[in-house]
Amino acid sequence: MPSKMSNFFRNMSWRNYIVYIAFIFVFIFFSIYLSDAGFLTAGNLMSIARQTAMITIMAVAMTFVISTGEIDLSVGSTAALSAMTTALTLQAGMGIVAAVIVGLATGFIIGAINGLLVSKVLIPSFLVTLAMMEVGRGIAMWITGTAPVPILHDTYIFLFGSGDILGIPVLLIWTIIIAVIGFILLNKTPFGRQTLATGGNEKAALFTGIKTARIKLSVFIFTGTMAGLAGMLYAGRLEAGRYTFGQGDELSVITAVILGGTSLAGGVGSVIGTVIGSIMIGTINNGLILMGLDVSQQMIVLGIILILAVTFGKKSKST
Amino acid sequence: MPSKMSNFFRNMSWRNYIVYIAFIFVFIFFSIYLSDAGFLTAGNLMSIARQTAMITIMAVAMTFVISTGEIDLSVGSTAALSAMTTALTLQAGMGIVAAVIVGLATGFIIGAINGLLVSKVLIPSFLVTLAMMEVGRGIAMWITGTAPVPILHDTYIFLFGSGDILGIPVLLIWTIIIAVIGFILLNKTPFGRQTLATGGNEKAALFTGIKTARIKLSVFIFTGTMAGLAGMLYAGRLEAGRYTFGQGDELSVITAVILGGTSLAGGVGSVIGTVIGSIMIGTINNGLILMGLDVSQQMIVLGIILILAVTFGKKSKST
Amino acid sequence: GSGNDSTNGEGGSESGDTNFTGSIKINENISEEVEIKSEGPKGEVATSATSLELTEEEVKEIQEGDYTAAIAMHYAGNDWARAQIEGLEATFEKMGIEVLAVTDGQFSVEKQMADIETILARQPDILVSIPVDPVSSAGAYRQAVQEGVHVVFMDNVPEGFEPGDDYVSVVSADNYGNGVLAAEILAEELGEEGDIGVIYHDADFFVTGQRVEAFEKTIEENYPNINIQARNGIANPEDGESVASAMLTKDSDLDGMFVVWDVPAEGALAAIRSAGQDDMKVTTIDLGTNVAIDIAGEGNIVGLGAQLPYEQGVAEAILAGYSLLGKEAPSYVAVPATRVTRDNLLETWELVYNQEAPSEVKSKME
Amino acid sequence: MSQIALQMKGINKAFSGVKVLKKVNFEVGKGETHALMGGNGAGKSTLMKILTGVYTLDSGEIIIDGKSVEINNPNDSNQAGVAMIFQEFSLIPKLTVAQNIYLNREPRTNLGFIDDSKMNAETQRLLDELDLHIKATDLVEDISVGYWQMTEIVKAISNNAKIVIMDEPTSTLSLKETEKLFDMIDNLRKKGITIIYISHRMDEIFKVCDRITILRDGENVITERLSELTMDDVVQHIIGGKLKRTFVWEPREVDYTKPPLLEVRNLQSGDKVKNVSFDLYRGEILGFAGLMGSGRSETVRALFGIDKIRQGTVCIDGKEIVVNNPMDAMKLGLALVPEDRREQGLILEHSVKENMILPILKKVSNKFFVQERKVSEVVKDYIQRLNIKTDNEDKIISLLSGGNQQKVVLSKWLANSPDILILDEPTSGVDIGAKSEILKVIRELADQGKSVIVISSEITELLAVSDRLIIYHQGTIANSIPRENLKAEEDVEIAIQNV
Ligand SMILES: Nc1ncnc2c1ncn2[C@@H]1O[C@H](COP(=O)(O)OP(=O)(O)OP(=O)(O)O)[C@@H](O)[C@H]1O
Ligand SMILES: Nc1ncnc2c1ncn2[C@@H]1O[C@H](COP(=O)(O)OP(=O)(O)OP(=O)(O)O)[C@@H](O)[C@H]1O
Ligand SMILES: [Mg+2]
Ligand SMILES: [Mg+2]
Repeated sequence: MPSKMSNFFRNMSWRNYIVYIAFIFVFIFFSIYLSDAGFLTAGNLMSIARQTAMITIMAVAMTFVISTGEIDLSVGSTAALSAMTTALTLQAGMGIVAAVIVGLATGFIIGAINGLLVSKVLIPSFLVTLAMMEVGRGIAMWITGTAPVPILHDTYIFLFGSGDILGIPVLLIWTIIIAVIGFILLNKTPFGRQTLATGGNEKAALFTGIKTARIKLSVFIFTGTMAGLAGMLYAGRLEAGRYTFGQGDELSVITAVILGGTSLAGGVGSVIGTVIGSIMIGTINNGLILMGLDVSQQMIVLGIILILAVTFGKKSKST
Repeated sequence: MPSKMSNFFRNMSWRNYIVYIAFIFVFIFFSIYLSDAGFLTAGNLMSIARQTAMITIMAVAMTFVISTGEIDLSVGSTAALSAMTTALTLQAGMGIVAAVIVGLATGFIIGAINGLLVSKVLIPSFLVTLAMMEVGRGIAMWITGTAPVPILHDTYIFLFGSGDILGIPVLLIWTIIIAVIGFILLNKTPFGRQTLATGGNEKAALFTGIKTARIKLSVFIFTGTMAGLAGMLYAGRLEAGRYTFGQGDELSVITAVILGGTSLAGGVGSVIGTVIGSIMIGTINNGLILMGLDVSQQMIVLGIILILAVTFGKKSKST
Repeated sequence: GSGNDSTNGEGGSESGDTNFTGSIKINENISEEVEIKSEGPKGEVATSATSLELTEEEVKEIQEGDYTAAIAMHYAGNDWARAQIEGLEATFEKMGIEVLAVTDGQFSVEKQMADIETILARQPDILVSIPVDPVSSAGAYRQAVQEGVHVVFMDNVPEGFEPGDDYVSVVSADNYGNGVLAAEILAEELGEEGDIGVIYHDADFFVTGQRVEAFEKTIEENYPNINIQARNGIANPEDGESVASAMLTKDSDLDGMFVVWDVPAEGALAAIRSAGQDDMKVTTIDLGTNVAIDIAGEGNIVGLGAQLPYEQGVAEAILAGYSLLGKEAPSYVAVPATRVTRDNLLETWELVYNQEAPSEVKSKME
Repeated sequence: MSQIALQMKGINKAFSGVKVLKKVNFEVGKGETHALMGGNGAGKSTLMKILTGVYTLDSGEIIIDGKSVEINNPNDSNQAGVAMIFQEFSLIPKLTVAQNIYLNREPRTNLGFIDDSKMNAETQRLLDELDLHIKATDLVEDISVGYWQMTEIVKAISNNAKIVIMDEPTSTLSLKETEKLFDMIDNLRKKGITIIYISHRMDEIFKVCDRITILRDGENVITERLSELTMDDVVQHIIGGKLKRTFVWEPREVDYTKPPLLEVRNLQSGDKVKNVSFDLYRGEILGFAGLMGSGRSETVRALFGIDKIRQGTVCIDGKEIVVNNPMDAMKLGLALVPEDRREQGLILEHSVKENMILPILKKVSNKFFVQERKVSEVVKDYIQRLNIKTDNEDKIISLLSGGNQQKVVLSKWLANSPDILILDEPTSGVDIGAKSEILKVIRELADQGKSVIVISSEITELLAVSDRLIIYHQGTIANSIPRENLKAEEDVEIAIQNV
């Protein structure tokens, strides 16, 4: 019993490290086991980085939402819609600047609607963002009647998709930029502090003069906008807007955040943990494909690794 | 601000009624608007009942999990796996009793594993059940290499799928049985009280002699078993086991529960609310298809109705 | 779709009551000679869709019936489905048949079953549908049959269903033939030798299964110097990129690749670009906009086997008309597979979609 | 009194139709320490929540420094220089002490980022200045509850509050910490800070306050200089009736010749309980006295199966028992009223009824179902017996006043009619009238042959009920003193301090 009580608090500490340990473990395992299959090649590592970029970017922002004790299920749909609006803007020949503005604005607006409904109308965020998940993807399907919108704009494709700068994929650069911004925002600014306070004890935060409603609105807008960016990156990478982009991403994103040590109950958040969590899942997926497993086997093994990673981290802590 | 504080508590009350008001509203609207399209025919109402049966059954059980402050994302996969094991048992000619036992046991075991990992190993339920969602579906794919398993057992199909007893679909009968059991369990038994207490304040519950770990284990087992039953009903209705059954059901199930007034934070739960929530979503889906809307339009309208339903309920309350 | 409908008559396509007069056939530009390689669900030989026709009188008779139809797709979110629905809707309109609803099963058997049950409340005369799974969706279709609905299938038939008794006919896109075409094009481009990878659909799904089977069989039997070195499965179309890039990591010396349909092929293209494998040759099936742009721009995709979904839709509508008239319908009709390479891209686009290629494709051709 | 710092005039407040404050007037002078007293549910906290913007008033006026102010939210109140040390705390557990103290006004670097090092250094300086032995970088959830209080006070003064409200600040403090708090109050007073001090403890009020305002049932009773009043006057005004002679000890018969009911030998648990042995006899009320952290709570937690017993034996009726969890303990006839009612005692979002019946679910159920009729009977009975102030039995418990919440926790366990009742700070936050009722209930139980252990930091109270006192010192038992050997509080204090 006492161990139960104290575990409750100790959770915090294991959560802070487990994902790093698990990641290193997974990485070393694949490096050895798949040494012949090219796991450790620069090319493969870059492709892991590219494939996880969108999830990581959305997850960094989601860390804020979850830190306030809320949730956002609409990120995948927002990404899809933003990919569509960006692609349509480019198709209309309005240029890259307009396209970027439109793409980000799409995310911003969805985030703002989510945020207002959660913080002002006080509807549970699960319901709000689930509804928005439907509406967003519905609109993304509907604007072109499910047709994909090709992107032929080379600069756009370079900057938001397949470009390399000094050998580093632009997608990785975007990931790093957002991760750094997220880290600083959460750990070094009053806004981050207020976010954690809002999630830690909303009443107390309110009483300390923190406008918790505004904080919640802001984190939803941030997440919406980052989902918009992720959508633009999907569009750049696949050279098209398509309404199916990002389907199911909400679960991957939330998993990355939780794996990274952020608590669904709010009040605790780790951007670095989130980034590692996201990359770890990407690495496992990559490794399992390289091992030549079936989809079914991949699913089974991924699930087991997730559980083991967390369990193992716990055990090593309580000794 | 003061209204914010008190809204926090008032949430409890609007949540208790909003779903009923919204449901009545939706129902009346479709009855009038779709009077020519056969919405109100007995056949159509029975189809709604049949189509929502599995979600409702899983949602009733999920109400318990969410009431303890946990979550179960693995229900859809559990249903798929249980449909497979049931179908395989029937295919092997082992008879309906064996099939039922195997199907329920499949759910029971998955629920027990979830429950143990959450309550004993103390891993966050979101991660545990997300991992189980992968593993469960992975196994369901893997046992037959994605091939569906046809069911030719007429009695089974009658009892768990397409049968009618005195003009009432068996699926509706199953739904009613489980809803009644769930209602009594949550509201009339010590177990239900202990479930709500565990979700309301785990420490206080523990101090009151409630074995919260055992309660959590029990609710996961209950949910797993009910997901098993839902899988058996899928199998009966579709006359086969197939690994894709129940994909995405976790979100529908959780939505029904939350719409019904159960709080994700735990401590509050309403089985009747859940049932109405589930039927309401089923009714909306049905009505929108009858209206001849595209999937994209259906998604948009469903999302908007969800938000309106909740907002409208709130407004009517605060006047 | 309107443009160059291959109908022998004149008429507007305003909504409401049709005033179309004339006979209805599928596009005459489709060669009648192409061999149909897929076999019917009962092993029957295919009847070519080119032989179907509703005469002017027959059309008129149908128009007077004020019939209604419902379309239950397995999935409605790609170019193929859209073209198929357009073909159906346009043809039904000519026949004066109102389409009550188009549903999207989103690859879920239970959703599709619910969809069908629901639209039966509107008592349509005709149901055109592609089952998500032939094994587990029989129940809903059986209910439709019992209610006297004329059922026409696309591509696949629920288990235990008998043509004539239970359903009118099934119109197939000759997926097998498309798999063969994809193999042949890839083999030609590789000079009949080299190592290739196959990205298949890791699911029990009739249509995609046939394609891969045809592709692999063709390569193995006809091109002994081509070696299928890597095989990886995808569960969802979004997996194209991650699977392809892992494949390229492991076997960096692949010369060619076959991807089971166009959407994952787009992801594979992204992976190939990142890996810098500019001379990789890829074939796939289905002429989506983005793969068409890649073909036009002389990218990695060297060609593909295309279905003719619009015409398939037309054929299905015609067969529904047969059934309404009590006219004997062939039990298995196939719309031939079409070989698409850069040379015939613009022409086949029109054949596939019944409209001109979009400007993006055309501009890349120049 | 030279200047008026705060005036609240004709304040009315009702919650869903129930009037809680009726035309209350409240006036505090600058630099004075003003006591606000009244029974549980009299409306003290509500009045202060209006001042701090948690609730808005229905009608009335607030004047601060001669200016009429409108307070609609906590920010308005902060702006006006008011800070409240809450009865329920307003700290963020997962942030550090420094982060809490500087929340929403963090020092910035030139780049606009939070200057953590400056913030930590500044906080540490404040803490050291006040002789508080905690680190600025400790997480609040890791420090003892007593220090939460201190952190709140530091937060208030570092925010330059002119009026500091303390709502039952000592209810979670040890003697030593209480002393420290009084020093702090002295300090504040010297700085000209006005303090509004809410408490149920008479001695404290007379020790630190200049004037007093007493409320009863939401109405003004009296505002007066404390020097003009005796303790009996105050009590009388609070309970509004004749003074019951409450805290007077009456010798009781305990048969010490019979074997003890509970025998604890060489108990070790956690790092606080090092070696504890004692006996508890049938019908005996045993008081636990000691400093905070001396291991009293930990001892009873171990006995109740919450913490693991590392070593030692526990016997009931001479039979050794094994207790692995509270359920086991309950089966053996034990009950524990925990020290922290909000964390350990109550499910705040649940109703009075639901909270009360949790331990007795079995008793109010037949084989399968909870019997609502029985539930209602029990609940009504206890609401009456302990005089719990609630609109009805379905009221959400967090809406009850603090003292009434405590009464619910108590009745929850009384209802289980245990053989051995353990009470850890049972009267924390309970008003003077109810305190005597609770003490009476304890005596009645003992008279029925039940055994009771009482842990309390109020020595007056311990002396009033105990048949025997055990003095704790650093996880061991230093002494066991029969009540009749103790004459005055000082005797106990000496026993606690000088072991
Ligand atoms: N938000 C609320 N809703 C309904 N009733 C409330 C609310 N807040 C307080 N009350 C009621 O108002 C009355 C006064 O409560 P208050 O907390 O002010 O008492 P108090 O004087 O502080 O008592 P205590 O000494 O026990 O803390 C109580 O009966 C309480 O139940
Ligand atoms: N140094 C500390 N760090 C963390 N928590 C502490 C510390 N000291 C005390 N506490 C906590 O403060 C509370 C009261 O202290 P504790 O129970 O140890 O004292 P006690 O011997 O029971 O004395 P009392 O009951 O008179 O306060 C307990 O919940 C305990 O866990
Ligand atoms: Mg109070
Ligand atoms: Mg204590």
